[in-house]
Amino acid sequence: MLTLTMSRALNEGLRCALRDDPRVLVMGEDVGALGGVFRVTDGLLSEFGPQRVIDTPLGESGIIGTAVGLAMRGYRPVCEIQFDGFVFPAFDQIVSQVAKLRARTEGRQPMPIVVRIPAGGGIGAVEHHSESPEAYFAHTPGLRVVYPSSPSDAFRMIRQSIALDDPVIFLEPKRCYWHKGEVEPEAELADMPPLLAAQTVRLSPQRGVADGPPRYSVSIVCYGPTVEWAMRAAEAATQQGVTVEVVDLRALSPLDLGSVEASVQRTHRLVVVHEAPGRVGLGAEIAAAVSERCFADLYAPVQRVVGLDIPYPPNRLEGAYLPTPERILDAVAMTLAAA
Amino acid sequence: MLTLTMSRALNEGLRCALRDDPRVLVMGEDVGALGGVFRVTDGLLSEFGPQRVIDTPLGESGIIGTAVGLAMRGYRPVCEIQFDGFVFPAFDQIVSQVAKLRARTEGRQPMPIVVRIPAGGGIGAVEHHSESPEAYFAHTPGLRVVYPSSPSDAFRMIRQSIALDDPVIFLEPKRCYWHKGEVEPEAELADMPPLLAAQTVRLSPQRGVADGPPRYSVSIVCYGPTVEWAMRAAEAATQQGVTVEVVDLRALSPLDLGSVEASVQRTHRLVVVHEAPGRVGLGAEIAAAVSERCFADLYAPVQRVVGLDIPYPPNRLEGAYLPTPERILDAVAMTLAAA
Amino acid sequence: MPPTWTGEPCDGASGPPIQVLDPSGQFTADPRFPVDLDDGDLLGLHRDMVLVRQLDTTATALQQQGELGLWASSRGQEAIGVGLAAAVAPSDMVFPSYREHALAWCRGVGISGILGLFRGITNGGWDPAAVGLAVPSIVIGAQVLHAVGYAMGQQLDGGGEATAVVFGDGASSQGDTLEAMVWAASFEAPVVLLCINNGWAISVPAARQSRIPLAQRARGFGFPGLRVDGNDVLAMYAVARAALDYARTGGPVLIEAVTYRMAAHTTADDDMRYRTRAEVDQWQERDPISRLTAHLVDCGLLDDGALAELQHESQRLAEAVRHEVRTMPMPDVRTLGRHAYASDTRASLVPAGVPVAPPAPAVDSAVRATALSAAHG
Amino acid sequence: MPPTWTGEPCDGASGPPIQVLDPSGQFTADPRFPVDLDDGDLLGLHRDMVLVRQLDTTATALQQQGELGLWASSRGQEAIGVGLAAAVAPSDMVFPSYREHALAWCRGVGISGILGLFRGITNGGWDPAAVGLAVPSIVIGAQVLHAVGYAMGQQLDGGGEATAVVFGDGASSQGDTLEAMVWAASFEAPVVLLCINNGWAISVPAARQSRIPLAQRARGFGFPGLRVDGNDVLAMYAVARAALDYARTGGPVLIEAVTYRMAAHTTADDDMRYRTRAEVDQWQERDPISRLTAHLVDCGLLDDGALAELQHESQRLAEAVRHEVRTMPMPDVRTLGRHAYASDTRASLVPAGVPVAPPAPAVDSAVRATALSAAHG
Ligand SMILES: Cc1ncc(C[n+]2csc(CCOP(=O)(O)OP(=O)(O)O)c2C)c(N)n1
Ligand SMILES: Cc1ncc(C[n+]2csc(CCOP(=O)(O)OP(=O)(O)O)c2C)c(N)n1
Ligand SMILES: [Mg+2]
Ligand SMILES: [Mg+2]
Repeated sequence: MLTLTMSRALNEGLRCALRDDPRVLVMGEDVGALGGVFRVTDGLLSEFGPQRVIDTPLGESGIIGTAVGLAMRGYRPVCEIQFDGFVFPAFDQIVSQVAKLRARTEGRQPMPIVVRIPAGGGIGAVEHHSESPEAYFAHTPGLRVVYPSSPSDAFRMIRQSIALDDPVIFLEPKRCYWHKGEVEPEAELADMPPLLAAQTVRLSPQRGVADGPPRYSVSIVCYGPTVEWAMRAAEAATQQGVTVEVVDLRALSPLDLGSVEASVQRTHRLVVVHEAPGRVGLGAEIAAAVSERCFADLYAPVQRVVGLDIPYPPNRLEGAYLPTPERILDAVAMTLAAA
Repeated sequence: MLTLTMSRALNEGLRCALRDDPRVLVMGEDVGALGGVFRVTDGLLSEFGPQRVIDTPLGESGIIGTAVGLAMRGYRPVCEIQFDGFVFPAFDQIVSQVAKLRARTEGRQPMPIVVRIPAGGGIGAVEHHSESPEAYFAHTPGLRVVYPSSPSDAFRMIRQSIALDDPVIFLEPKRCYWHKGEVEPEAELADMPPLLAAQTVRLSPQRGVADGPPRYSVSIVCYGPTVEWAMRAAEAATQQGVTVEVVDLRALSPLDLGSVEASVQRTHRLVVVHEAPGRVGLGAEIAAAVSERCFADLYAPVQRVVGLDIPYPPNRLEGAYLPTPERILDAVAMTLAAA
Repeated sequence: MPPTWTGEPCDGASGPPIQVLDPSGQFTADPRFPVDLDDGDLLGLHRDMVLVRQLDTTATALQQQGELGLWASSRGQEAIGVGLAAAVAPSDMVFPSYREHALAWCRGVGISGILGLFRGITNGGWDPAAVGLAVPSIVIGAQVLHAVGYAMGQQLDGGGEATAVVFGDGASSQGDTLEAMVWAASFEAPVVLLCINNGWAISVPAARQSRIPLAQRARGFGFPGLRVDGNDVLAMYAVARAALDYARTGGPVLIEAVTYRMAAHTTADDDMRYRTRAEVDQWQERDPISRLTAHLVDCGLLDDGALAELQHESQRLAEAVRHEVRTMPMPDVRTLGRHAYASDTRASLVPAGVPVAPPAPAVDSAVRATALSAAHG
Repeated sequence: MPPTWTGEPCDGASGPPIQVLDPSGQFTADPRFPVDLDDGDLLGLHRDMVLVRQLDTTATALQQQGELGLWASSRGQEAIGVGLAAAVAPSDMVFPSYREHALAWCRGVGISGILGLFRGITNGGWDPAAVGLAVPSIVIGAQVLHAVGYAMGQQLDGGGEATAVVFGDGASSQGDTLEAMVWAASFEAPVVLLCINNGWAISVPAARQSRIPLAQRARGFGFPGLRVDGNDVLAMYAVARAALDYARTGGPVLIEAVTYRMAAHTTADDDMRYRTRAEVDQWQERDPISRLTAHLVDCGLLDDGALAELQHESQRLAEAVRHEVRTMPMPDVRTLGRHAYASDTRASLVPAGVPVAPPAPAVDSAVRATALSAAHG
């Protein structure tokens, strides 16, 4: 067990992958000598050389498009997109090529490409550096989308994603890069929990504070950077006698709806949280699916605590845009007040 | 009143716009001498000349990116993307520039750009010619997304979209291009119904067949190419004594949720239909919003009849992929059977 | 054999496109681009062009009969694919465009591979690795980046192999094609970028994409460009061969093959809306097949008997094409959901118990839908 | 005055970049690129460079004090923006990159316009039409297409005006930049494409983007390229002026301005991870300001008194910058939802009764959120 930051955990995960499989490549803008703007690829160039860790010209379509060709040649490229807002020049290659090539060739052509994207807001950045583009990818069949929230998940999930023969959009919660957590660097791929499985944490009120579903319980579904905030809101809620189950989705597409359903069947109330604009976002999918599958179980309408339906604002206003713990708590209160 | 095909109605709409406002331009691949692959721009080159109707080089980012500059210069470009699957090379310009420039400049820089996209499947086309990309755009704040379903709406909505100072993603249901309908070519912009307003049509069973909400009524929300199929399913349902309200959304973003709510409050059941993959699609948004706002009114879970969560299949299988009238009817039956 | 052409551009800045056979079939050797083919090879090129033309004619007719949903004719452009295919090594990789049926034919893809896409039963009818030919990309320009990436992989694997990629004059404007040139130059990728300038991108003339010969585009990226007569199969072969040999160690080469799209863009197009019959007719005189026929007859390699035999073979092919198209199996609706994702084989990352949303419901709904159609339809 | 430069490329294929002042301040006229400036103009260029340098230094310090979230320094590159700004006509349009503070300064944007973005209170601090300068695009390459479109509009409006657009060596690889070259050539748009080659795209050396001088990229698209010493403000002015005059009727021109990014990429970057202090120091000797200072002192246009006065003005600017930054108003959270869409003024397409989703809830939630923060936070 090591205590590592998330950035460092990802770095270790990439190092393991490069070491274990000579077909793994790391490529992108500034991934070499600089080690990436978040240092996730730090030291990899000097350890594995410029044939394995490739500083590319500046062009995201070029990065993903050449990765497709490299994958056809049998390589397993791990591409870095420098910031969330810069994945869009590569959108065509991702949705029309990466996502479709397996289906197009009737399963003959695997596409083992990982697209790493530091994502999300809350770091006081300039425009295009705080986007949450997950819904675009989750809406695209053929892609897997994952979003770890902790160093241990980050280490495990990057390794699993690289090992997978499917393309994976690997979102990294950039404001959590320097969060620390325990990582098991010796873990074997085969022993890891499923990439797809969500994680449910149940927080019950302290002794002396009433704890009793169904009257005072709620599920909060979240992922990536909002998990921390959901936990904070959950802890505050338990102070007031509410039992909260926090479901960290981890995988956004395909989605582990089973865990969400199971939780809602226990709590009967659901709050969904993400930073991306709400309209046609992941929260819509989860609310729709849960409202369908748990129709009779729900005591209150599913609440969405999400980014506003406006372009990401200048950073001095991002606190008003983002689903803060306060807004989550507010939504918890609304589900409890309903019906 | 003229009876026109949808292609021709759009053509007339563009002609009016070019005639009425010298700042309106039509640009795209093959919009000139060819008149567009669907003939929507037929005759415009010879009538307005190559300065107003511009055949561009082959590159979608170039089309939209130069349109942005033209809009900054005070022009009102109407861009044609040849087919749905070819909008993705322009995705960056659309989501990071077109959608954001007004907000970026705090309202100073209007972006009166219309992006016309023939969309949807069911015409037996090759890959990338049958996509339904509306969810990507509806998830993007700053864009308006509209999708007419009839020649009269097409004529009206293209004129309104061009007149608007906001960017509009204007989807055209390509398999309905040759459908005929009545169009009022002399209509004044000021007299037209709101661009945003959905249209609700109520179909009741024939005399002699029982008609009685709430037991046998349902709303079907649909748009663009699926409206025809929803109407067909609705007619079949009325034969069996079911009252159906078909809500043609017309505008997908912003969305006229008021009309949907009002209908669901009357019928208590909802089926949402679209061709795009279901996961994180428009159907998810509508199901989520209605499940939230009409929580107590709903007698059954919202059903989604949508495209499958796989890449669009080879066309001989598209009948199994698409939300056919049969699948819609099936979903109507399910909502009636529920609870 | 050491490379004979050492990289000096020949990109149309001065002089006409590189030619070995003039339109009347007259032979003129260019020492930089030797035609190192024996008589059998020459007859092979001729035969391939004739058969691909026949395939094209038959497919066009089948489309008119409703057996194919669409057909993109390569009529008049056969020399390019046939010449390139003869120049690439079996272990080289080729990335085609949707129009290069000649390439697919020569790489051994077979009739149903070529026509399945146009019949609507597949979106890509073969295994790229097995035939050394990618499935065509319909999104213009996308494949040029794939090819450069593949070539980068060849280089990482130790070199010696090369990649060729085909795209059109229209495609030359697409960002992906241009980024591919940046990448190819930056990594000195062993790739030949073959731009087929057939005069038109649907209705848009090539002059809208570039005011100078497209081969000169390479100059801006620092690698050589070659401009070749695309209706001269021997020049195509010789230039492609020299370019591939150069690319194996010297990095990218751009070839512009000058030709003409004799048919409409596809069977869905009406080319008389934007060009004249006279323009089309003019190019008839530069037909790549009659040019080689004339040469081979001149040399005594082809006589009336051989031509008649070829005619018969061609008819048999037409028959085979008609038969194969009509008897192509409908794809199984139950496979619909199967190919969106890999079932994970490397480690059981997705346990059986977890509901993996897409594949399962996909199949189910599809089957349900067909069942429904059968019941209601 | 008729254009003096008539379009022959001068793109680094032979000879060094175009220069008027050598690093020691020595003047050599190039008849194709005359410096038609009077003494006052020269002093103005000098003053602008000094003030922009001061603004840059002050902003860097303010970032270190936490008053700005980030700063992208233009240190060492001042000659480019100042030279270009002097060359464009007031009615011309300019599209900057995020680093061209000199351009913004010279176009009259003002301190808070320039610094508001870096303080996080705006994503674009001015009205493009009012100042003849677009707000910078942070997405690399996007603005090059905008500029070409704008230039197409100038052309449609009857001609005479021109557009200039600035982008980096890194940006030269981006598909949008390259498509912009296709469009510019195809429409003969009156646009000057100014590529600032400062040696680096963050940590990636310019050689990764192109193995040949970037000015030569224009050759592939059929328009002229010019390579100029970007640390020589007189050369920058003269070349930009000639290029703009040419562009007004002759179509696009590419200029590569050769310079060096003296600071790290931004205040968030650590440039010693990928380059050496020695390399940076070497460029110190080519500083654009000391070069012009030397020349003006030589000519007797500047003396110690004038320099001291400029020094004072510079200090007053620093003071003003510090003050303006610290007193910039926080944006009003209630305006959050207001600018996503136009309220429709041309016709009442959206009636009051219809719930227009985005603006309204946006404002509400925002206000609610701030209220919540106040209550709970
Ligand atoms: C990205 C994209 N945009 C538009 C299209 C529609 N389209 C198909 S072929 C074509 C013209 C291609 O011209 P060219 O590259 O010269 O190839 P040719 O058809 O002449 O072989 C167009 C515009 C497409 N397939 N992909
Ligand atoms: C599309 C896109 N990709 C990546 C980035 C991140 N990024 C910001 S600046 C930069 C380097 C730009 O280099 P260059 O064009 O040479 O300009 P310079 O910074 O040297 O002025 C990168 C990669 C971006 N802003 N946009
Ligand atoms: Mg062509
Ligand atoms: Mg640079």
